Amino acid sequence: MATQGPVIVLPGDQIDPSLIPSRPKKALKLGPGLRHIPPNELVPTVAGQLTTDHKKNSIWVEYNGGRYIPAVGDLVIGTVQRSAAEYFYVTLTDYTSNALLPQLAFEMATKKTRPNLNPGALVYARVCLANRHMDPELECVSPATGKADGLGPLNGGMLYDVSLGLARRLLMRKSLEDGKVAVLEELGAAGLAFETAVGRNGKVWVNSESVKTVLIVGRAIQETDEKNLSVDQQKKLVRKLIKEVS
Amino acid sequence: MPREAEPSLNERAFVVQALQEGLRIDGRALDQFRELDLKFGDQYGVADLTLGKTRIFAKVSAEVTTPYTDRPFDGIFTITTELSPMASPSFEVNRPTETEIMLSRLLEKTVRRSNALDTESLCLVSGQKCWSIRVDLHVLSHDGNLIDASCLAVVAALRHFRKPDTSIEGETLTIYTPAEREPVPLSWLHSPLCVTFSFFGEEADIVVMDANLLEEQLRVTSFTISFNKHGEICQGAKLGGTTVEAMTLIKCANDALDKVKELTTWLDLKLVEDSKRRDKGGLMAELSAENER
Amino acid sequence: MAITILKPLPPANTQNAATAYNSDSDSDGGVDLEGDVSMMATALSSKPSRHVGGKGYDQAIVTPGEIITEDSQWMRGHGTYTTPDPYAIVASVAGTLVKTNKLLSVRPLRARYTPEIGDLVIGRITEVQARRWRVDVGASLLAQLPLSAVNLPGGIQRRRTETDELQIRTFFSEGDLLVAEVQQLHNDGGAVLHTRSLKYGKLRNGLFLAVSGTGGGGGVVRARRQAFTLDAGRAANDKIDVVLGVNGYIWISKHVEGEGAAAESAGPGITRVEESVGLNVYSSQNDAIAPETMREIARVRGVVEALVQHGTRVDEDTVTRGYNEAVEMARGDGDGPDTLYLGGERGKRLVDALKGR
Amino acid sequence: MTVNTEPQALISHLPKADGSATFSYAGYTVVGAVNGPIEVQRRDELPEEAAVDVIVRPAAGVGGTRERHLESLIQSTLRQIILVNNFPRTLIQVILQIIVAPENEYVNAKITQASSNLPILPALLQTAILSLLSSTLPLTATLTSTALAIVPDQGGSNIVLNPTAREVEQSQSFHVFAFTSHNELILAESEGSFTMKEWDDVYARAYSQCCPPALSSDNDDAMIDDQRSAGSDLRHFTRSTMEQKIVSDLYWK
Amino acid sequence: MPLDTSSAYPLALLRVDGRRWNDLRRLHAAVRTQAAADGSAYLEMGNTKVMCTVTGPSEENKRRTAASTATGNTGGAGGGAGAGGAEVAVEIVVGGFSSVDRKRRGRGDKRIHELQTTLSKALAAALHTHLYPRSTIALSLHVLSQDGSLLAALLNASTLALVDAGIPMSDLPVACTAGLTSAASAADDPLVDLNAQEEQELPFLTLATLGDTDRVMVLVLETRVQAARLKDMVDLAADACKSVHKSLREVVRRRGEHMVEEGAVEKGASMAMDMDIDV
Repeated sequence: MATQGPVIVLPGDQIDPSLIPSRPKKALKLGPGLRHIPPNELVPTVAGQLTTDHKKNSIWVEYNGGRYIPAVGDLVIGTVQRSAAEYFYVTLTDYTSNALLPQLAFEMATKKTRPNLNPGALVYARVCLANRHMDPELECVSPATGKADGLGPLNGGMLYDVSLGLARRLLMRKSLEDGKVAVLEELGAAGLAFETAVGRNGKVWVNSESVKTVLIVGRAIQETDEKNLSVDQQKKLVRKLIKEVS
Repeated sequence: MPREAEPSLNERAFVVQALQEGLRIDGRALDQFRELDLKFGDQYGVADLTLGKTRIFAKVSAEVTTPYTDRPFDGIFTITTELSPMASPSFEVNRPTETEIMLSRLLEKTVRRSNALDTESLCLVSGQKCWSIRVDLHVLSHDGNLIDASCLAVVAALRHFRKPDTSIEGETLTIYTPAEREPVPLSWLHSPLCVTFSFFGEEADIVVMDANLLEEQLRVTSFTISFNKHGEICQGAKLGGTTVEAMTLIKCANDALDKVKELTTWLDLKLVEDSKRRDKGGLMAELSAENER
Repeated sequence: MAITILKPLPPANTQNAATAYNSDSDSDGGVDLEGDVSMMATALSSKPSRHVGGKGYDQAIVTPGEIITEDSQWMRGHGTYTTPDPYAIVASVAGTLVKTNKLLSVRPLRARYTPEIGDLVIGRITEVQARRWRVDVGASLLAQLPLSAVNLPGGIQRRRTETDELQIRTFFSEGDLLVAEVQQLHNDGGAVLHTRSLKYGKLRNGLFLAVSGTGGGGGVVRARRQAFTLDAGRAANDKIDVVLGVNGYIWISKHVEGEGAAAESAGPGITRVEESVGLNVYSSQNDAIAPETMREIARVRGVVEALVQHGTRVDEDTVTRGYNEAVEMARGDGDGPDTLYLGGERGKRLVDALKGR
Repeated sequence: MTVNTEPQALISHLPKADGSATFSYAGYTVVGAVNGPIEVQRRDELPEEAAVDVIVRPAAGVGGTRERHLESLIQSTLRQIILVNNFPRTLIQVILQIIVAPENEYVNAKITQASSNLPILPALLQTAILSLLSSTLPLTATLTSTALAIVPDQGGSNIVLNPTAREVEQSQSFHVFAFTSHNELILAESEGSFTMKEWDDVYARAYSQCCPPALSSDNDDAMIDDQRSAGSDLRHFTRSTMEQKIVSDLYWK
Repeated sequence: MPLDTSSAYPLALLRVDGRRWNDLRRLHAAVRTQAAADGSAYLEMGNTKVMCTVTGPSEENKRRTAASTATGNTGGAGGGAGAGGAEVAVEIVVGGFSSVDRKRRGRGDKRIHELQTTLSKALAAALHTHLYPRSTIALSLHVLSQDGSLLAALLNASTLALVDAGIPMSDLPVACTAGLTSAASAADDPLVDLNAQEEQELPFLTLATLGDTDRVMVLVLETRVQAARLKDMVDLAADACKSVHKSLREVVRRRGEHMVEEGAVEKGASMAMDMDIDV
């Protein structure tokens, strides 16, 4: 069996042992979509492409779609539902139970100077506790440095829904090379001034001085997502949108 | 069931701000409908309508039953709209929400009360036998404007429907199976369609057609008006919400009429296309039947 | 076309016949527009008719939607709102106009109770939570009574312990009545109560009565003193405590020396409070009440109801005088001093007598 | 007399649901949607696992006992393959909307049919599994289901795979089987009168239909032309459908 | 169906009950009819008779009744859990004895549900609900007798009861019906305030406005009518609403004056004149 083509797995499939990276000394890292059945069986739980990174000695199943399930370290955009004595209750996806955001988990927050977030406010936060038996917990400050690092309330702008796959690609360190998303760079290069925040939970927040800019950016992102556009097509789309408006 | 999710403050503010500049989030003009598509099933009376991300499935069925005692000369005509969690997890089976009741009332008024279907023609033997025509409406995907889309789907399905042919000889009523005789269309009098206007702004002076779910959640009030292409209003409903200038409503009515004419033409075309497609199928079937012989 | 068929008028005041309402005046506030209103009669001048006094009415009452002034030097107060263009202050409730310096407000004819800091209120516990009670005081939101805002047995300075939290129901439980003071208001108008004084706390040995809130139409008004003791005429030591909650809830009870709200007049110092917070403060058990006392409690209740029904304010003065008048009336009538009934004509006579003075 | 139409499916076509699929085969068309894990009502909450809620809705008429029966069968089957332990105190909602059911051309349809519950079960299960795959909820395995009837035939009897509505009516007994992708039997429902021997035969036939020998990727085409079974290989169909979807989703890879 | 109205009307220009085209029926109303409620009213429009009581605004315990509710969202603020303002819950009970056919209407009746939703949404927009976050204003309406213009009568009664309860509102919501003597020809006279018989036979609409402006709160048209006639009907109904507004305001004013006379309310400061002096 040749390894050049993508390996597509379905739940319950057997994984060819030759595909599992085996660097001695380093522990094998399991990513999403895989289940380890002791002693040494690996079984996929979702349908997707089996992907390995031999350098990091890791293996996971790449897929798109479904509902966001919180994982520690993810950056997410949530909506405040209500606030109680010590927590804000925040929704990450519709119809799921709320995540907890401690009122003191903000930069410079003390008992006296805690932020006042109204119901309906948006926050950019990091998941710091995710556990199947407990509601997820969020933070808007790095516990190590005490700095916000861009996390916190998001004011103004517009929130767009995208697929989980695109959110992941937008958050990649090299989103152009690895994720093949060029829209944001292209829009920026076309002279539009805007800021964005991407939540791993399938949300993209776009803000700009100009309403039109927000709309263009939003539509470019959503169209890239819905129509599975390649880098070239994305560039074309951006040119088209900019032409349409100007 | 989980509560319906509400848009964030940022979205609320931005959508309204954009509308004030005459812009919609999805780039449409204020009076522009989303992309419409209509597919008929292989069976008669099945319509699958998509309006942007809203998708409605309507199925018409008929059976012979006894008429209501107080209306011996009329057949029975019902439209059932039960929203399942497929449309949104906040809908619960057997517990009608306000959305569902309002949708069912508007369809009732638009299609049934306006006598679009001649119920007297459904009578077979007065007081004893009549047709019961039933439309089941299923919302497969809910992204706003259920009312206009549902009305279009219901009318399309009813116009597409064929009921089994019947004949009466003396006292005996014969109902032919589809294999015996080609079914016949319903006695359809006119095609009423709904157009819903959504209003924004504190003075409700921004008027938008075919609102999507987000816009529906943020509008200050709405006005649904039903027309047939002959220019008759079949129903009009602005049920509360922020007040609107009377003149604006009159203007909406005029715009709605134009839109209904446009939609009716579109629907007629779709029905013609489908009957052509079927005719081809019919011819093919005949040929193959001949081959077998 | 001169033919106009008028419909017969219905008997007047049908809905009040049973309650012996004053039937000679137009007391139900109704208006009969005799015959038909012709459309032509109403010239369609929409703006001017919105102005107060624009039609030459008695200018005492404003109704919602009426423009009070278009002069921008005035500031809007309660019961009004402003329109930006053209600037106007418009009434949002029906009532009478109040001017305080440059502030215009409308005093509603009637409204639900709106808490203010310092109000003495009577409330009913509706819910017990971890460290607080939720209390119905007749306002738009339930009031809160934190565990930390009540006196606990064993002295005022005692620390609240976890045991107290667990035993929260032994102090107040659902359905208990209490008298308290509004200590603090939240942004949304919700009140926080406290009972940290001997004059506040659980109520017993008496009778609860609710009259519609402040404003008009009768009811309790904010006064110098909301709680007082009546001398129930016949027996010298027979006294009755009356607590008029500003929220329209009233408590009438047997007087117990050194206890209850009426002890306000006795004015115990802080130190005495500490000593006297005994266990029986949170008792829900009534003391023995003599039938005579019960009868006088019922009489006071009749007086208050008559006052309310005939649209008279309820305060210490009216209740005291009304009570004395009622005793006189009972004595004067042939029915004997035990007659308590103050409904119907008797109630009207009572109130007329009070007003006549 | 088997319906030999090829199965067809659309995956993730309902934009608002977490997972969705439309599946057509043997005259049935079913639309499925999956939402989850979402908030569960207190009374349905399970402390150690996700509650699985299955809703089956008929194309015409309101659901009744027939639908409730199907729901309970599907629910207990799906619970076995969804990793419910991963999401305690949540709800996984599976909604199956019947769009087309085959009609008997020789009888005038009634809105509420009194006929058997079972014939539609394979189509519902197949739609449910595709919708679950689309929703990316973790599963232990996929499943394949098939329906068979024993139809009397000139004194003897015949096993018919995916019988038509008419054949179901004429049959002595009717059977539905479902197997996981690990070739384990997960559901067996039968109605009518049959002998143990007959059941064994039907089971063997269903097993060979649902659990074809594992194929290597080199001879995909040969597999389809295989004459061994009359019906389509649904396990292979599920795989190829998902492969297409994944390749299109991961076009950027 | 015997077309009494349309056959008789052209001859005498009088309607079945003897009214001219622009005559409203006798409007009788009373406020504060039930002492126990926070606000109450009784209203008759001809033989349509309804009663309304208001409870609240008060914080309701979780238990929700069959009533329809609407949350006022003013100025786009709000969101979240009921932060927008008070909820307006409306419950309508139609007495089985209220109409000739004595038909029993169950709680599941969609028409009643539609009326409830319409009222609650209309009133939520007129009331200053933002002053009462997290509370509920509950209206209970009882229909004692039906003779046409039911929705209009229900809304007018609600208005009076809400004024009596002292709940702030932008203006008085008022409603009336208007119809056409015949749907077919364009030359027919329009009519106002239809009774049940006229409603059965003629196309008509119910219109509610906020105060005596031309701003429409509710428009309900349930019969087929030529598009060109909509404007006439709306115009006429809006004029009729102005008359109703005048009457309702008079009811409130009389009630208030009566209370001032009895001394229950302190006299208010006088207005226009002495304000000028202040300036």
